[in-house]
Amino acid sequence: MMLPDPAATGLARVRKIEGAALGLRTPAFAPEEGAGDLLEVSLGPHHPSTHGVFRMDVVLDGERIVRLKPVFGYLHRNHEKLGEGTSYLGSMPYTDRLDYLNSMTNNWAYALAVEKLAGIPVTERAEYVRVILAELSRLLNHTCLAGFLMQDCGCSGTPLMYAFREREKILDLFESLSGSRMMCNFQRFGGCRVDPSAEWLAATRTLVDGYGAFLDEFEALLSGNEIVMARTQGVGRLPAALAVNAGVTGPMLRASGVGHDLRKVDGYGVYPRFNFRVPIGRDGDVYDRYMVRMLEMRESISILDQALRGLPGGPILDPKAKQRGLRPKAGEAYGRIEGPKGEIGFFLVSDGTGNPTRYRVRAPSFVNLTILEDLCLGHSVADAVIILGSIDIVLGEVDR
Amino acid sequence: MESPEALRDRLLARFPGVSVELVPNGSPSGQVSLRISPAGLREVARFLRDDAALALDQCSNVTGLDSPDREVVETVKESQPGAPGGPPVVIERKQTRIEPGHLEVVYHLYSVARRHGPVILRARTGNRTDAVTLPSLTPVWRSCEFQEREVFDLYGVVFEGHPDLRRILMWDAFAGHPMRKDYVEPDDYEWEPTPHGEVLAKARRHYPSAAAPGAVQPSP
Amino acid sequence: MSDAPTDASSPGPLSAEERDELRRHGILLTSVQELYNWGRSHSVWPLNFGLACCAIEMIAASMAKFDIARFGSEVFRPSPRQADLIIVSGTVTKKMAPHVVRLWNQMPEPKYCIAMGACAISGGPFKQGYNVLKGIDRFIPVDIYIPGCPPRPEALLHGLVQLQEKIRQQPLRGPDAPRHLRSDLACDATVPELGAEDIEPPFSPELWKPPTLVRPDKA
Amino acid sequence: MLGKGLLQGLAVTAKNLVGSYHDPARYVTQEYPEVQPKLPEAYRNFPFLVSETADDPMGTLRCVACQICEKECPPQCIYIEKSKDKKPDATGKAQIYPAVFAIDTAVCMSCQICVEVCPFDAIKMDQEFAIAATDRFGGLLLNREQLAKPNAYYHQIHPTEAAEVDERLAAERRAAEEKARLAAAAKAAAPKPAVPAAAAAAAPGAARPAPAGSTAPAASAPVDPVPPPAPRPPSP
Repeated sequence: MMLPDPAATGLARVRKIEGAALGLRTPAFAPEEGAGDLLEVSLGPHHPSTHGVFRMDVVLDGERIVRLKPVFGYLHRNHEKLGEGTSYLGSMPYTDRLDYLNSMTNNWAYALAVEKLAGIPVTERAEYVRVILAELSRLLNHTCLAGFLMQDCGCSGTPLMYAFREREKILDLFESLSGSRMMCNFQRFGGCRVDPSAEWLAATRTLVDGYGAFLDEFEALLSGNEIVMARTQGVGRLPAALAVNAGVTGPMLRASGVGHDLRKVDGYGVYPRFNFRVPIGRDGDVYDRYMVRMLEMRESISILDQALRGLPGGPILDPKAKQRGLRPKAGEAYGRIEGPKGEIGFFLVSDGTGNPTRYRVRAPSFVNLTILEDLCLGHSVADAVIILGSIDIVLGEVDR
Repeated sequence: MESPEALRDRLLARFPGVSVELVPNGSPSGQVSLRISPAGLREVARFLRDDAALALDQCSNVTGLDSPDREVVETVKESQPGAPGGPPVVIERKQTRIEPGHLEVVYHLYSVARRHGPVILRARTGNRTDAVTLPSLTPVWRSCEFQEREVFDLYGVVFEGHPDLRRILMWDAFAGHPMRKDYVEPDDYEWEPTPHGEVLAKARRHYPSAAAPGAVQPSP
Repeated sequence: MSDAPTDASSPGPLSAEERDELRRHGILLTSVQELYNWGRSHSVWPLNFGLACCAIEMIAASMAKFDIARFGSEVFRPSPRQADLIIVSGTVTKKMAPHVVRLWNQMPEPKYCIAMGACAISGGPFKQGYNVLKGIDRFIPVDIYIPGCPPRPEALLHGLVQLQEKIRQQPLRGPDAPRHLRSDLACDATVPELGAEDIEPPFSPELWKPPTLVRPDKA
Repeated sequence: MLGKGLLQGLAVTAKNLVGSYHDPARYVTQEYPEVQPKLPEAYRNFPFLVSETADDPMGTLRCVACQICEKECPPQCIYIEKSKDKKPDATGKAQIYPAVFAIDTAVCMSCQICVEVCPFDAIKMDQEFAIAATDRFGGLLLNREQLAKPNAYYHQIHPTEAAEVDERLAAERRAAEEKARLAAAAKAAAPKPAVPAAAAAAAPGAARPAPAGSTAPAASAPVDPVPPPAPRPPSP
């Protein structure tokens, strides 16, 4: 299989302290046939480490997993059916509730799809504001993910507590701009709903300037921690070829060494104007997935810095761009962006009326779960928990 | 990447027995798709994945579409013999015809290696009742596994060759296919304080008389 | 638990003002009921159970900024057997409903339920969906409803304070006594089954009556 | 060296532990019920109806029951019934008013679309969040008496936005008055009392013989005018 050359510009490998070099034993289980009696265990839908209402039907041989079937649908709240009965504008607040940690990027993906469908141009300032909010959202998501992943590893409390402390700072920014902490409903077709004020931009600048220091501290706590390394290195290896074939996207794919980032590949919005690197992993294990996200946050800080400096003036939303009563010509469009969890896309089919006839959400964490069984086979239940944690799922978009 | 027309011609030359049809798109997005006859879908898919120039190694999105039976009103002109010796009389007659519905599956293909896309494949079922089988593309792209299960669950398309075709979002005992346009929800209506639109129509069906028996007023 | 006066001749319970007056003079008065409820109300242990978006705000409420530990409720128990409170934080789908009810049945009395967010109260924005339960109160008796989509962590804390107040007001005897101290009330809820079209029954008949209301300010 | 990472991590936690005693950045707890949160001006929770005065909220609602918000509300949590009669609004002009206006806060998702689509600045977002109730319908279904809050309250919670709205409404009022004055002058000058069709279309509020000093909210045409909703069929 052909992959872009990692040495090509814009790719950064994760730096990795090998746990084995420090004398740590990394788990390397292999499935053995018929070693003992099989035990069937249902993990979830109420389980503290399934990140919501997710269920795994696991067949165990002793501690080893010999079969794992994910069971979905416990949060299937008919998002797509509702979207077919709602106007184009009315679906925007519903997209907030897909991946409820990252309403800003969901909004953007949906707005992008509608803009493609109806041919709506986006104002320059709005493109920059979208980048700023998407990167803030990425910081928020990856910080929380690191916290949750460590919770799954057994570092109970502390990393999550620090992660949520920083999350609150970003949420304060979202709230003072959009009016809501989590459900921002911020993007509009052709721009954004509110123009950020100078004070807001100054507050964002302060946060961005201070975030690197927080990451340093967070990494000092976790990245070199021997327990974390022993727990995560060599666990849940995902080969690059399988990752691509299984439609895995986002940090999951990049941790397997594939430098595929839609910000570079599609170059949507104004991302081609920014100078940033795409971190990739080497082994595709849980540690690499964690590390790729840490490095991505560093790149996000750099993008935020550039976007805040380059933010142009002008209108945030074209007043002629129609929001209410939008009736795109009959046709279809698939729009996708690089969300914090991977490729989030919306496939919209219009028949010329005010509601889409088909409103499909391509949810990254749903497709990323395809390889869950492959990653978990041969590992123990405790490893399955951190493998699931490293996939970074949000049930709101898995089940929709 | 080659144009959709060139790709269609190449596919037609390569797979003589397979019908490949270009589906236009009226939207400014210009995402034109290719409709493949179900029998050749998997061969075409495998070719698209393995072809060196295309290398469509990632199937990003799999979607179902439902087109229910439509009533089409057509005006038919018929010439009938008029009065003896005279010219034939042309009579216009309105004729309603039921256009049979179908289910359709849409695949969005991208190339990670070559960084291009999308190439959009479509395949139609024969109807919406008994001829709903399509070949599964899970053997070609693993990413189809859960998404095809979802299409099976919500639309009722049966994917032949799928390794594990079960319901995915609804529970196993569930009977209907809820994303179909003609799906009727279970009649679980109850009083809702802010009814309008469809909810109001449901309310009328349930409470035909204005004051339901035993109507009480909540304390404001 | 002989706190309530049994015959009419005995003096009634002291009013709050009288209590305060005595407290100012250094006299602390309490009753078994009061002490018992005071203790219970400050150690409401929630079930570590999140459903959807609201669960994130519930986690946020337990983190440093909002710090639910100040109310004695930071001990999120992973097992229902050790929990006093279920915070239904998010959309309850029909597929999930049997599990939620089963969790509720597994909790020991005295137990309480907070419906957090629009979805848990009424199905919220998703109420028209074919797989969404229109409110958890169809199967579980809800003590506090917290509207919002999602409610701020402060709103959750406000709801928790209201629940604590409710616990403090609970008499231990008489017709208003809580469920677990009465023999005439069932503690277990009906667990629905997943049927071919809908959950069966669609609501718990002994707990919930479908409203047949007219508009409040109409008619 | 094995153990270096652990020691580093312990140093971080120690720094945070000690820091929480003197560094406000590391001690972030807000003592909620005692200390109320500082809500940003943009914060939104549930909608409320703006009335001009606090003394007579029902008589001075800005809402004219046009039902656009009811139609656009994504979760359909608004219910409006138009009045059969007209009542003078704050400026004395006869207007249809909402005989029933209810919002089910148990369904509302705080998306603010009702505010965006309202052409009359009649519905705005409230910031009250401590509204937990023990009764589903009694506590969470709000009728128009509970929803009405005076303009002064709006100024209090969203000062910048409210000032802009007031300014815009005043400007529209002035423009409408000007148009009415011109129309009246043209009418007086013309021999036949015929209102030009163009003027009538441009200022429907002014085209009607309105009393002096009347506002014409109908003249504040929305950016995207929609046909008025069809008369509502009798509800069950």
